[in-house]
Amino acid sequence: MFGYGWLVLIAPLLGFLSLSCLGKRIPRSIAGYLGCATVGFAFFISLILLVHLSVLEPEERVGGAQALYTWIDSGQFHLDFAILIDPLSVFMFLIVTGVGFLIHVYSLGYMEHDPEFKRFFAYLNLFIFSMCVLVSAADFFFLIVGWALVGLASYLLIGFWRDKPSAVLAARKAFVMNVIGDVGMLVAAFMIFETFGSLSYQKVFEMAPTMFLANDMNMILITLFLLVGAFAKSAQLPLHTWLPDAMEGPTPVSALIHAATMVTAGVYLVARCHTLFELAPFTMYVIATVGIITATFAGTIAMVQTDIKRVIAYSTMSQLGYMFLAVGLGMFSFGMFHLMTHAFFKALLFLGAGSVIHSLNEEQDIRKMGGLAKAMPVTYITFLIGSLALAGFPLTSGFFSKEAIIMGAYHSEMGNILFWGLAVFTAGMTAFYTFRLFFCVFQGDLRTPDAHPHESPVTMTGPLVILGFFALAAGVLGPWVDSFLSPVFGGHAEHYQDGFLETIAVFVGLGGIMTAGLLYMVRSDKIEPIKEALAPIQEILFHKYYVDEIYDFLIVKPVKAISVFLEDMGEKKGVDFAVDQVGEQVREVSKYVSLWQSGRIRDYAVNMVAGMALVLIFVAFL
Amino acid sequence: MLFFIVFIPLVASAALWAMDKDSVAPVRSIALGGTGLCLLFSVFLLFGFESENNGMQFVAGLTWVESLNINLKFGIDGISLWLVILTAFLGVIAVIYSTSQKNDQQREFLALLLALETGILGVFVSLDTISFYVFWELMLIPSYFIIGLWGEGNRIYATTKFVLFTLVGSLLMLVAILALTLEYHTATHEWSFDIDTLSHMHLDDGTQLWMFLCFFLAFAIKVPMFPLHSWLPHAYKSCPIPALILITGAMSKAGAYGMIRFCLPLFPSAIESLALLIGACAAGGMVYGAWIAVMQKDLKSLVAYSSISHLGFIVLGIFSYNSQGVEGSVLQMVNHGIIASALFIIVGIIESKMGTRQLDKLKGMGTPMPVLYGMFMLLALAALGLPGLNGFVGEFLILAGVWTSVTLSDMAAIYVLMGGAAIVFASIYMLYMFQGAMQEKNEDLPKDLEDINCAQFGVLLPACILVVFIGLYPKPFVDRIGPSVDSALHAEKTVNLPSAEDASSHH
Amino acid sequence: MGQEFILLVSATVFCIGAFGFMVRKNPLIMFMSVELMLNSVNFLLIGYSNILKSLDGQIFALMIMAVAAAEVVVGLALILTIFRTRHDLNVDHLDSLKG
Amino acid sequence: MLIDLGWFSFDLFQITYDGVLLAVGGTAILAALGVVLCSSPIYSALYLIGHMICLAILFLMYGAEFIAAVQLIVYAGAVMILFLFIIALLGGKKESQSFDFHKFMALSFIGTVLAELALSARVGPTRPVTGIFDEKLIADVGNAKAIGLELYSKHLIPFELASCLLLVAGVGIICLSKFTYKPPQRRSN
Repeated sequence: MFGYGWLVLIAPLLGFLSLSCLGKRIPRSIAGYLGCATVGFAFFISLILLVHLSVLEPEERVGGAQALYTWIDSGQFHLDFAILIDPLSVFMFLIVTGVGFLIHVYSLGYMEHDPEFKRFFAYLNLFIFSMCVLVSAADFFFLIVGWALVGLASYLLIGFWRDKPSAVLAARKAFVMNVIGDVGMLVAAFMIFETFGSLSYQKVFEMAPTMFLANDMNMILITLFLLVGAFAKSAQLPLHTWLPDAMEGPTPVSALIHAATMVTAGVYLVARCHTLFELAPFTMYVIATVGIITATFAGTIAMVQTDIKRVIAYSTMSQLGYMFLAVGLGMFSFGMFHLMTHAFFKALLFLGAGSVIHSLNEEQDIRKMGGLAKAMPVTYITFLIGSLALAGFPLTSGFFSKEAIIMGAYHSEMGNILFWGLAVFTAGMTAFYTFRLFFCVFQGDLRTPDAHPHESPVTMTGPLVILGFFALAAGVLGPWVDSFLSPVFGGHAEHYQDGFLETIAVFVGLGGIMTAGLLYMVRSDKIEPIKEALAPIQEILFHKYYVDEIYDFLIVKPVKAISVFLEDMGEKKGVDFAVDQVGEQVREVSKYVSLWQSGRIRDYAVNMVAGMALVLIFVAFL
Repeated sequence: MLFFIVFIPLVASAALWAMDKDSVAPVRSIALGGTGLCLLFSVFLLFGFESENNGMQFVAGLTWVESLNINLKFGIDGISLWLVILTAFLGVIAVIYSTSQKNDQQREFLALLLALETGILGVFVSLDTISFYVFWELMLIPSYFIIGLWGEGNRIYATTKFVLFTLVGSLLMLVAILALTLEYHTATHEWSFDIDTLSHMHLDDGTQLWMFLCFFLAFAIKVPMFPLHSWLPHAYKSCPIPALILITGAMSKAGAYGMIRFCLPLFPSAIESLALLIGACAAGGMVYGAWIAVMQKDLKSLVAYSSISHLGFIVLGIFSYNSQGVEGSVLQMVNHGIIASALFIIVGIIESKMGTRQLDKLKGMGTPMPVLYGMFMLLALAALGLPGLNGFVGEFLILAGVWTSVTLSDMAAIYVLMGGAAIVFASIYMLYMFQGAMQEKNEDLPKDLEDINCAQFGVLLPACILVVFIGLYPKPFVDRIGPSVDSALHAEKTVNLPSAEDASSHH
Repeated sequence: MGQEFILLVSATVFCIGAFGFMVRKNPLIMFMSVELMLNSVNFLLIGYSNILKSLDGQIFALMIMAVAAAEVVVGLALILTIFRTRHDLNVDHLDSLKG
Repeated sequence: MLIDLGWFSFDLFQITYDGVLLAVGGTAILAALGVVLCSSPIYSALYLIGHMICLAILFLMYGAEFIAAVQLIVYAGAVMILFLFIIALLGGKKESQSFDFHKFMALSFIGTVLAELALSARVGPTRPVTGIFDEKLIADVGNAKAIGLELYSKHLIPFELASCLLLVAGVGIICLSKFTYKPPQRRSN
């Protein structure tokens, strides 16, 4: 039915292969356009798929798995390499290739002066390919393949500036965290295979409701292990520490991978496996709880960070928390909707930040910025749009998606006042830190006098404008998203209307913006004492609750220490020693045995006679 | 055909001894010709091989000792097919790589290398226990001299330990081989050393247990499996890289191959009773090796410890005793052979370029050497089991096999989680290695540092291609392995020992 | 006085010889002890050749004598050489094969 | 010559023969003891000569005239003279004797062996080896010629080998005495 679906995958793959293997033969000028073109082509195909799907009856939209070739056939383990074209995957295709395309274009300008321009585009293409594999996988195996490949691409791009030790470190951290997630997924896949005898989505999702009642132990375990992967990829507590560090990568990468697409894979996973998760309400509750806690946790940290990209990174974590809250509460299409709007406005914010950084010659500290509004009008306006959307300002896209989630946090089946309260509180914080950032960067006076900020080239501002448009207007797509995805989720998510709660949420958001304005626009001495009073809290928040340090102390150091210990005690003093001792002891014993060989003829004679006596005894008596 | 494959390297080796000591070019061309021809023939095997046939193919025999019915009988099935090709392939790589290095006694070195290749190939194709044993020992002798004469560091200690260790195991195996045939003789009053014939013999549980232990010890030492691995780090650290390609790539597989060829069909009940224990050792070895590798500074010993970890996977897969696990193990043997030997080549290249292989003295080689950077990355990723590359296929099948295994069922979940931990550790140490050597900025790099040359590229390229190909399309490999594994797992016991009534009627 | 006599005498002499070889330190006396043992065997052979009515025993005895003569000659030469190099006749001091 | 005393009859010739046999055998044993127990090699050598003469007599009594002669000529004559020469050359130092554990061991083992050998004296006559002991022939040609006939017909090859052995021994001693011997360096440990 969708026989051309594989074109989405093949285009970026070809781009990656040609850029990486034929590196020297492709001129630099073409390389960038080639990278963009492949993704653009993939986006085009995705659009065709969208149209194709839209003209079908809703019932026919699901289940279009397309086997490309038999990957393995071992015992009862049979696996095809198949791609699944259904509304959910096409929805993700659109976001990935669409935002991806814009960011590719943006990178043309951003990375213009980088000596390793081609390698960058090769990696970006690899990422798009991997992400497409992830979302189009028709079974858990290729889900894991895509899952790990995006982790790889993320690793490569975080560590793109390989001369920087901090980037190398951050890349490694991200990869290892992701591998932990992969292993969780792997275990889940084994459990699924053992339980259902198949890894294909279609079979598993068909069999699961008929085989298990809600909260069956099997289902809970499977979903929890899937969740390990999801949490690692989406930087949820406690596997979140890699995401802020991942900002070491080039800014377009942060926009594409660590805001718009890859980190949302966890949400996608939960949405994709909603059949399984719905059978495990316990896990759903875990998801919602972890989601809202992460949202609050990251929001508090974001309030005090000074690195422009880190603020946005923590905000990403926080927004991902919202998405998990949504899917955890069973509002899958809202989660996906927020995923989409978030992809727009967060990519926009990152790209805007990139534009700022670019013009200030790699300066990332917001305390040294300010007053850029005049120098960079396009960036200024688009960034404002992004900030408003993120803060959930009414009628922007973020408002619609976030509002739906906050309402659901109270009204949905598992929702309660605590979820709602934290969600609203976080919304307030979001508004606060977003505008703190905004005001610090664009308002006031320039705090580094020797900088000469300038507007970025059109390759960079163009994507900003387009994304700005979507960040502003994508809110109207909400109902469409819901109806488009409903065949996958088997129904519409209920949109709860509650004017009172809605008003509170809006006002909390506005309050956040106002507070930021008060604190950072109006410089008054009255604020100083408050700041001083809050200094200890700020200290904790600035150090991100010391999670990195705790992990370092609890996990990294012991792992290294045990490794050294094992080599020392296990190898040198253990296994080696034991084996060497066998030899040593033989030698030691032989030292005594060799005394028997005294070298004196008479002793030998005695031995001989003794032997003779023994033989004679043997002959005579036995 | 198989006779050619096995003995061509030996003939070439003999020819090398006959060569003039100083003639470099003819020595190289003979060595290269011998291994190349061997590879050519073994690739032909691929075309003649019937993938549906689960029996032995290309069987060829030669009577050796007639009165005891000992034959020099060769044949391959899906399991040994890939290992033979792998060995022939690695043989060519090793010879190419060693000719690109300076070596005073190249003639002797190459001759021993070729003899080693014959030994390994012979092990993989032997269908007769005695000839298996002979080739098994034949592997040992050249490697003893290679490590002892061309090694580095504490080479005498290393080689002595290696040889003594393996010898203990193989002598136990000889005892078991003879006992096995005696059992057969008691049952049927005929002599046979044929593996196929013997594996149809029914053995009682106690006999199975001790014979299994004898065989298993020999193989476990050769693999080597934790905690019998003590020789490996020393031997690998000392061994010159070209020989290491064969030793790590092919010879260590001989142990695992032996487990599949002997232990699985011959001693099913012993496996059932001991699988949990062996699984615990193997799983422990995975984590142990990986964990130690995390803090290794010497690249060679890092890869050595990572080998211990990966070989733990292989053994675990074998003793999951179901088709996925064993097929995964066979595939992983091939994978590990490719990856580990390629990694060792890279370590060798790094050492020759920088004069050191200590991780804390290496830095930032990626910038002047983009090709090596890319290849190193690909191989490191394959080694850490990145999905889409070959390492993952094997690990996935193995762990899937373990998870669904009947023999390991009590502990399966724990073993799989340990495997997961090993994968996580693998990502840590592989990245330490790759990033430590290739990334960051280094002002002290030699000015004339150049990227790898054509020969080195040519050596690494096939490995890279295979890494990707097996990762993307393992079906042709698994299809050929599958039927043979099934027949090894379900050996029919048709030859019965005399039961109690028969025994009493003899008196 | 049949074969018991022969056996007893020869056994006794043999044992005396062996004893002497074991306890004496002078190589000359040790050689003599060896001669004693050889002679005891000779006696046995001769005695039984008489009892069994066979000449083979005597032939054997002859051979033994030839061998003994050769052995004595070489042995004494060795003793002489050793003495020349070490100026010492105590065999206990000749222990360079000590393990 | 049978002497019949009614209650006790015996063959006088036989008893004399046995008596001589006993006496000579006892002397031989005593001489052997003397060889072993004398502290000075010169006495040992003399005792050994005595022992050999006793044996020669015994050989005679068992009807091996030729061997007896050879015993006297080769052993008591040549070999023992050689011994005496060497003793004269090296000086017949006494050796200090002490009773130590070694001797005790030797004694006990010898005791065991002797006891066992003595036990073997109780066995019955063994099965004769198939030899031709033609008493008529010996009576005709004499012991020496009979041995010669045997030796040069049936046992020719061993005989020649024995002569080879003697030749080798001769060459060997020349080598030993002609070329000086340099002791090798002792191992360091």
